[in-house]
Amino acid sequence: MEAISMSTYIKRKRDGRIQIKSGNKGERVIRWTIVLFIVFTVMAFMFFDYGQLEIMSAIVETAHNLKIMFLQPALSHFGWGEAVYQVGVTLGLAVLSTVLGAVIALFLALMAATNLSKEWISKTVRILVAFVRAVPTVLWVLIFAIAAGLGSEAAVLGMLFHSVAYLVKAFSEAFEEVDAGIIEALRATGCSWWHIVTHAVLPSTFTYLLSWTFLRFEINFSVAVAMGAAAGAGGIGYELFMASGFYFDLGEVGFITYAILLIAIMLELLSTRLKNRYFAASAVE
Amino acid sequence: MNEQIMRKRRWSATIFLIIIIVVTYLSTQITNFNTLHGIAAVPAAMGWIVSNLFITQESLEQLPEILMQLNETIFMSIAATTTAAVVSIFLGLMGSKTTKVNGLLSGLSRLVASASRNIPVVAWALILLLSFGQNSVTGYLALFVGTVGFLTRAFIESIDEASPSSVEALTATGATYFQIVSKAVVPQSLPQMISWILFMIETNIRSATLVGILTGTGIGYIFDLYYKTMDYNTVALITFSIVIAVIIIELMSNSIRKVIL
Amino acid sequence: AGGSTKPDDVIDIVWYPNESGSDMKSSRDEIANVIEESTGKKVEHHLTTDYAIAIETIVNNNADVAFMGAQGYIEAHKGNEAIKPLVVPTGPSGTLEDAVYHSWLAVNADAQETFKKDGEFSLDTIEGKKMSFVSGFKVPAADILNPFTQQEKYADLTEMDLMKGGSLFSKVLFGNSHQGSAVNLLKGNADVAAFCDTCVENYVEVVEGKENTVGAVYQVQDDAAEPFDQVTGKKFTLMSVTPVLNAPFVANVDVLGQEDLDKLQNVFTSGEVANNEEIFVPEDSGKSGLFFKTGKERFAAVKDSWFDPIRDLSN
Amino acid sequence: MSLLQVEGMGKSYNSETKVLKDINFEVEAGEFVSIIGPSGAGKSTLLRCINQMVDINEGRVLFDDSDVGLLRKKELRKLRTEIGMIFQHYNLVPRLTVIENVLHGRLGYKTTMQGILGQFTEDEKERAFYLLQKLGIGEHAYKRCDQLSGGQQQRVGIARALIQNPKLVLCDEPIASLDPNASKVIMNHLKSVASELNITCLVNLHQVDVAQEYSDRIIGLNKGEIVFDGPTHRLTNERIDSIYGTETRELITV
Amino acid sequence: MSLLQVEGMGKSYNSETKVLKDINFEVEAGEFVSIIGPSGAGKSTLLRCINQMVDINEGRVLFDDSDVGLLRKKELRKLRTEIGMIFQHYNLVPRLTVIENVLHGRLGYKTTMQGILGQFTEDEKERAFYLLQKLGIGEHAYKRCDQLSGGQQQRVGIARALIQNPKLVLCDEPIASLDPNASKVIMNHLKSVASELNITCLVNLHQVDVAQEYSDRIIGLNKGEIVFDGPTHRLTNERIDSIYGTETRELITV
Ligand SMILES: Nc1ncnc2c1ncn2[C@@H]1O[C@H](COP(=O)(O)OP(=O)(O)OP(=O)(O)O)[C@@H](O)[C@H]1O
Ligand SMILES: Nc1ncnc2c1ncn2[C@@H]1O[C@H](COP(=O)(O)OP(=O)(O)OP(=O)(O)O)[C@@H](O)[C@H]1O
Ligand SMILES: [Mg+2]
Ligand SMILES: [Mg+2]
Ligand SMILES: O=P([O-])([O-])[O-]
Repeated sequence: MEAISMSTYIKRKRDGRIQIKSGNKGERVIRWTIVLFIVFTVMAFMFFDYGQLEIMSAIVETAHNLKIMFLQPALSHFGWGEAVYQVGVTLGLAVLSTVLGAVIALFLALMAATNLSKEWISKTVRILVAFVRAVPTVLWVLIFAIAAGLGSEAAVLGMLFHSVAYLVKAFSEAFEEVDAGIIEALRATGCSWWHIVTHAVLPSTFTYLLSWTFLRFEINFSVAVAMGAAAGAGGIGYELFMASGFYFDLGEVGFITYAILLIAIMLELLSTRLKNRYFAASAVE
Repeated sequence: MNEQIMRKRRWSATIFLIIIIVVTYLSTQITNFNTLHGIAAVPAAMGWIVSNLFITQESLEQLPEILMQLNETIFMSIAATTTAAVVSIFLGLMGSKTTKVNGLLSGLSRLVASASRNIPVVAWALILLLSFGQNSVTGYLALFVGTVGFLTRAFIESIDEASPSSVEALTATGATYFQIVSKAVVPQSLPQMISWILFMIETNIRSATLVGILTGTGIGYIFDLYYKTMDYNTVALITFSIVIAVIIIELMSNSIRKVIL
Repeated sequence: AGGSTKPDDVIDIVWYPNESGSDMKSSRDEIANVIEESTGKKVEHHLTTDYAIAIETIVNNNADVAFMGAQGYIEAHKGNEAIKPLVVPTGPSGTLEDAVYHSWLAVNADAQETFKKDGEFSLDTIEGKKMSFVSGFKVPAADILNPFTQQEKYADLTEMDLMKGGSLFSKVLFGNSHQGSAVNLLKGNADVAAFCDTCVENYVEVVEGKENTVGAVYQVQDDAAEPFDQVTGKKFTLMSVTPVLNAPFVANVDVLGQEDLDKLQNVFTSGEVANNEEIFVPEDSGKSGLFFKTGKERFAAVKDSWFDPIRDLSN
Repeated sequence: MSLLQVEGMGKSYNSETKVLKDINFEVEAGEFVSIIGPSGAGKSTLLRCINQMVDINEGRVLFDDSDVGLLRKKELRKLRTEIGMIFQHYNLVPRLTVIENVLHGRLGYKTTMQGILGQFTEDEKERAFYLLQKLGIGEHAYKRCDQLSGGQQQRVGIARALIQNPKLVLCDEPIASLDPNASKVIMNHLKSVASELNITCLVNLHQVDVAQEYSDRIIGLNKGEIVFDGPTHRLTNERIDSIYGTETRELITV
Repeated sequence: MSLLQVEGMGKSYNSETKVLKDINFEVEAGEFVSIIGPSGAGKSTLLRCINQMVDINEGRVLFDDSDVGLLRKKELRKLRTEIGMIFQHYNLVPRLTVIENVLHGRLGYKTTMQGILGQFTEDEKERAFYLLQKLGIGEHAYKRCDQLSGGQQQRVGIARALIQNPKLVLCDEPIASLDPNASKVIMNHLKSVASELNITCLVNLHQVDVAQEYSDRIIGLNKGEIVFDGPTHRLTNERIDSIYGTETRELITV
């Protein structure tokens, strides 16, 4: 056929069939990554220590538990006022670690952004931050709980560590996306470094910083719940831990879960609202 | 009039700042946060860490055991993430504007995602612990549920980002729904999705430590054990192993990301 | 809160997980009242989920007073000389003679035969079983290790091996509190459980044999509070009973100051406190609280050396 | 009988405004017809109604004598394989190779499973190469589409439409995103497709001069109504004015 | 004495290739000089060497008789206030208002603290409005810059440069992103700035015809070397060829 003689560009597989994939590196890496995911998952299921687990009865029991939790939520060990107060404590922990974290992260991120900082400073901050991020938050909180003693200070400090690490990464990436031309233009007028930061970098990235901070606030709320449960940081998480780990009171677990869910969804809606309302322009850009 | 716009902007900035300060102040009150103590605690804590959290020869003897548990935790995180990803792909396809089948399923998938994401992973761990007991499966399931929520949201975004124009083009050639999904949507969003999965594996290893503390499995369990017996040298070793593992996985994910994105 | 070692106008008290439940709230608050009245300072409670945090908090000068186990006190004193015992609740005699509680190893009553050798309970039988401890910190290690380390197979067995499971026990669970450990047993998650008498006496009654003796059978009361409400009517038998010195209130002199320490010791040991029904709850009142009044229980001041028997045990 | 008959077609996306009103025209096999009109006139909508990418509200469209509005799902897919479509923004899958994108045109002929597994026959692949060669982009067959220039991408789009073996090709502003040179290449290709393969072309265009140069016949659309329909030579300046509104002609024909 | 003297200047970003080689020229106060040359010739680099946005490797640049290469940080900031710069992509802060962007030109005169707090004097603000008015965009002073057209944004860029009270303005392809109309407006403004305010202009341009229309003198750059330097009327077609390489002229002057 005419086509064959013409098509000098056709690549064939070993079996003589025409190839249609480009076979580039990206494609191969994707394929291998997926294969590895599957292999590891199968291995994981083989290695699991199932103990004396009876899956069927466990599932039935879970279903039963979930039914009690979500259909008969009740408070038995503390009242409504206390519940609101404990949620407040958890929110408070989240606010403190987020606000302090954002302030500290702002300065560190300026040091970490490659377009605003010297290379070695930026590298140092990045390595430090990568290390801090790699330690699970609960370990930070537990370590601080021992080192700084019980109380909100330990919880806030522990959560702060991670918030800072997370936000430094997010903030510095936002800073790095600032148009190099703008920075050049201000530099050319004879501006100092702080002028460039306050008049070009911050105004250009402000809404991003805010929306990252709010996202972190959402995360910190659930972290605060976790720290209450796993590290005795107080708040609704501690009550959740007591209800499930000490009293085995499913109704109360259910109630607390509803309370957490409610707050979390409210925060999520709020952040979407904020974004759409005030930051819409930024998204388009 | 225009001066007014500027002034109004400055005003709203000031009000915003005041709100933040007030909320922060209220938070210090309700949580009993003592700022001075908080600041003083940092050097004190650092001092404690330096003088207690170091690895000794003796603690190194525990390394094989620690690595075994770390291994279990890593595998658990991977399994939870990949299996959750499979579920999330379907939820994501149903939830995305580009590929949704109908409004009802789309709403349902978003609801499932939102609920499972917003109930914190600790709550899931505690709930599942009651019936599944102290067991890897408990940890696995707790991570699984949270991951489904997160990945579904991420996948919906990735699929929405994949341009609807090629979906339109394939519809016009007479392709079926699943053909369109596999030929137009998946190729465009797969790299993004894999990137999210890698991110979630990292996150889950960290969460697995927390879940392990609560459910008595994997590296979290062994951390808790040594922590509770105040064997801080081994605690340091465990922490260090986790850090190394997380950093290695992060580096690997980053290099994969670099190639595929 | 502390941080510095100067006395301030707040007294921070740390409670173990066992005493952090809401059924002890009235006792905790009453103790706070007593302290506030005698020192004029405000009291802040710190409830915990974890023994180590509780101990380290007072060791690192971040609390003034703690109510902790004898073992915990010894650890704390080792970490910081300034930790001093304040008072210990006495036994029914009203003296320190019987100021002990009992650490139990218990098994389900139905399954007790599997733990007997020649008709007697034998620790040898717990090999390969599922074990529930209170926490990694509270292991009746000496009791269990003794019979086994004599065997060649287990010569190198350490406390840590016990807790990790897999070596002597097929599986180890932690209840996080004495109550939790007992419930692990009664729900069937564990074959053997370690917990103590005073921590569960609010929930169970003896139905067979003499209290605090091997072989005694206890049953969970029908109206037991959580977490025992799920296992009402269940029975367990004691296979080993070890007396343990009563848990002390301890204070950090550096943080609290000697003056307040003396004040507290005075008021705690007073007859007024001994007759305070929120603190020493009459046994037949049906209420729950920190301590029960069966005889002449009261607080008595103790010296550090009083704890020496426990020090000897763990060495 | 005409290949395509549109009878009294009306369309509205919402209840307020009618985007298309009482559209009537016929297209013979092999004709090259351009549709011109101001932005928002309904040109894109008109094309999409023909292959039922959007549902029509009134009237009917007959393609090859069958009423496309009455077709069931499977028949509709069948119909779409016979109508190729070319888009302003090419609408290729950017991460896939050129050849893969071209082969997407065959999906309509496959079962779902065959399509997902990408089981294309050797004949189909050879045909794809033949078309790419003919359109002058054979050498790029294994490149990813996002590495091609706009003009090259549009040729991939044309190949994807042609491999369907369509009877009709609908082109929605195929050259609006291209520079003059590339536009010329694309229009020449479309023209030769129409004449050599005897495929009917229905092309939306913004550029009146291009429409005049290439088409046999022009349809002028304004506010959802056909205001001109006739052979190209009858499109006078006055008629152009009536299509676009008087003032605008200068701007448009520049 | 000339305002600007460039003596034997050489520049390379990496050790392999020299971007600029032995550049020598002088510019008198009030001159309007265009620099033309093919892409990659080093035009942008040349401008950036003058106000030390990049360091030079060889030779020296004298501005107002001081060697810019020897200046310390503070003196360098001072120098930069005397040299305005205008960019192809305007380089405004998009989220801020026009007037805020213009006032950025005064930051070089402020202490760090004054700058951070945005303390501008009334005089400065009035001058900013005066300049905006003169450039015909006074009415947009309170708009955000991303709401302006390209031509308007470039005028904001010019105002930002002028409020510095510069002796010299460096313009790096100020009209390359603009349509012909806007280009004309911008070039006229630049020209009138040069003559009315007696500010020297050094303008990189791609369009030879524009350079010829507006400048007193043209410098031709090719591969980092000056291949032409003379009054505009002496730039013959052959010389243009030698600047751009023979074949390309047609393309460029279109
Ligand atoms: N999916 C849709 N939903 C609602 N309204 C639509 C939709 N698509 C188009 N319209 C509206 O229908 C009208 C006609 O649009 P259409 O895209 O067909 O015009 P057009 O002639 O192709 O314009 P252009 O030259 O800009 O492409 C416009 O008013 C448009 O706003
Ligand atoms: N920051 C840099 N680092 C390394 N090389 C650079 C840098 N900037 C420019 N170059 C190189 O220097 C040479 C000259 O670049 P320059 O931008 O000065 O050219 P130009 O004449 O302005 O070109 P154009 O007309 O495209 O703007 C080019 O080869 C370019 O690749
Ligand atoms: Mg259109
Ligand atoms: Mg340039
Ligand atoms: O209160 P305990 O010390 O017995 O756990």
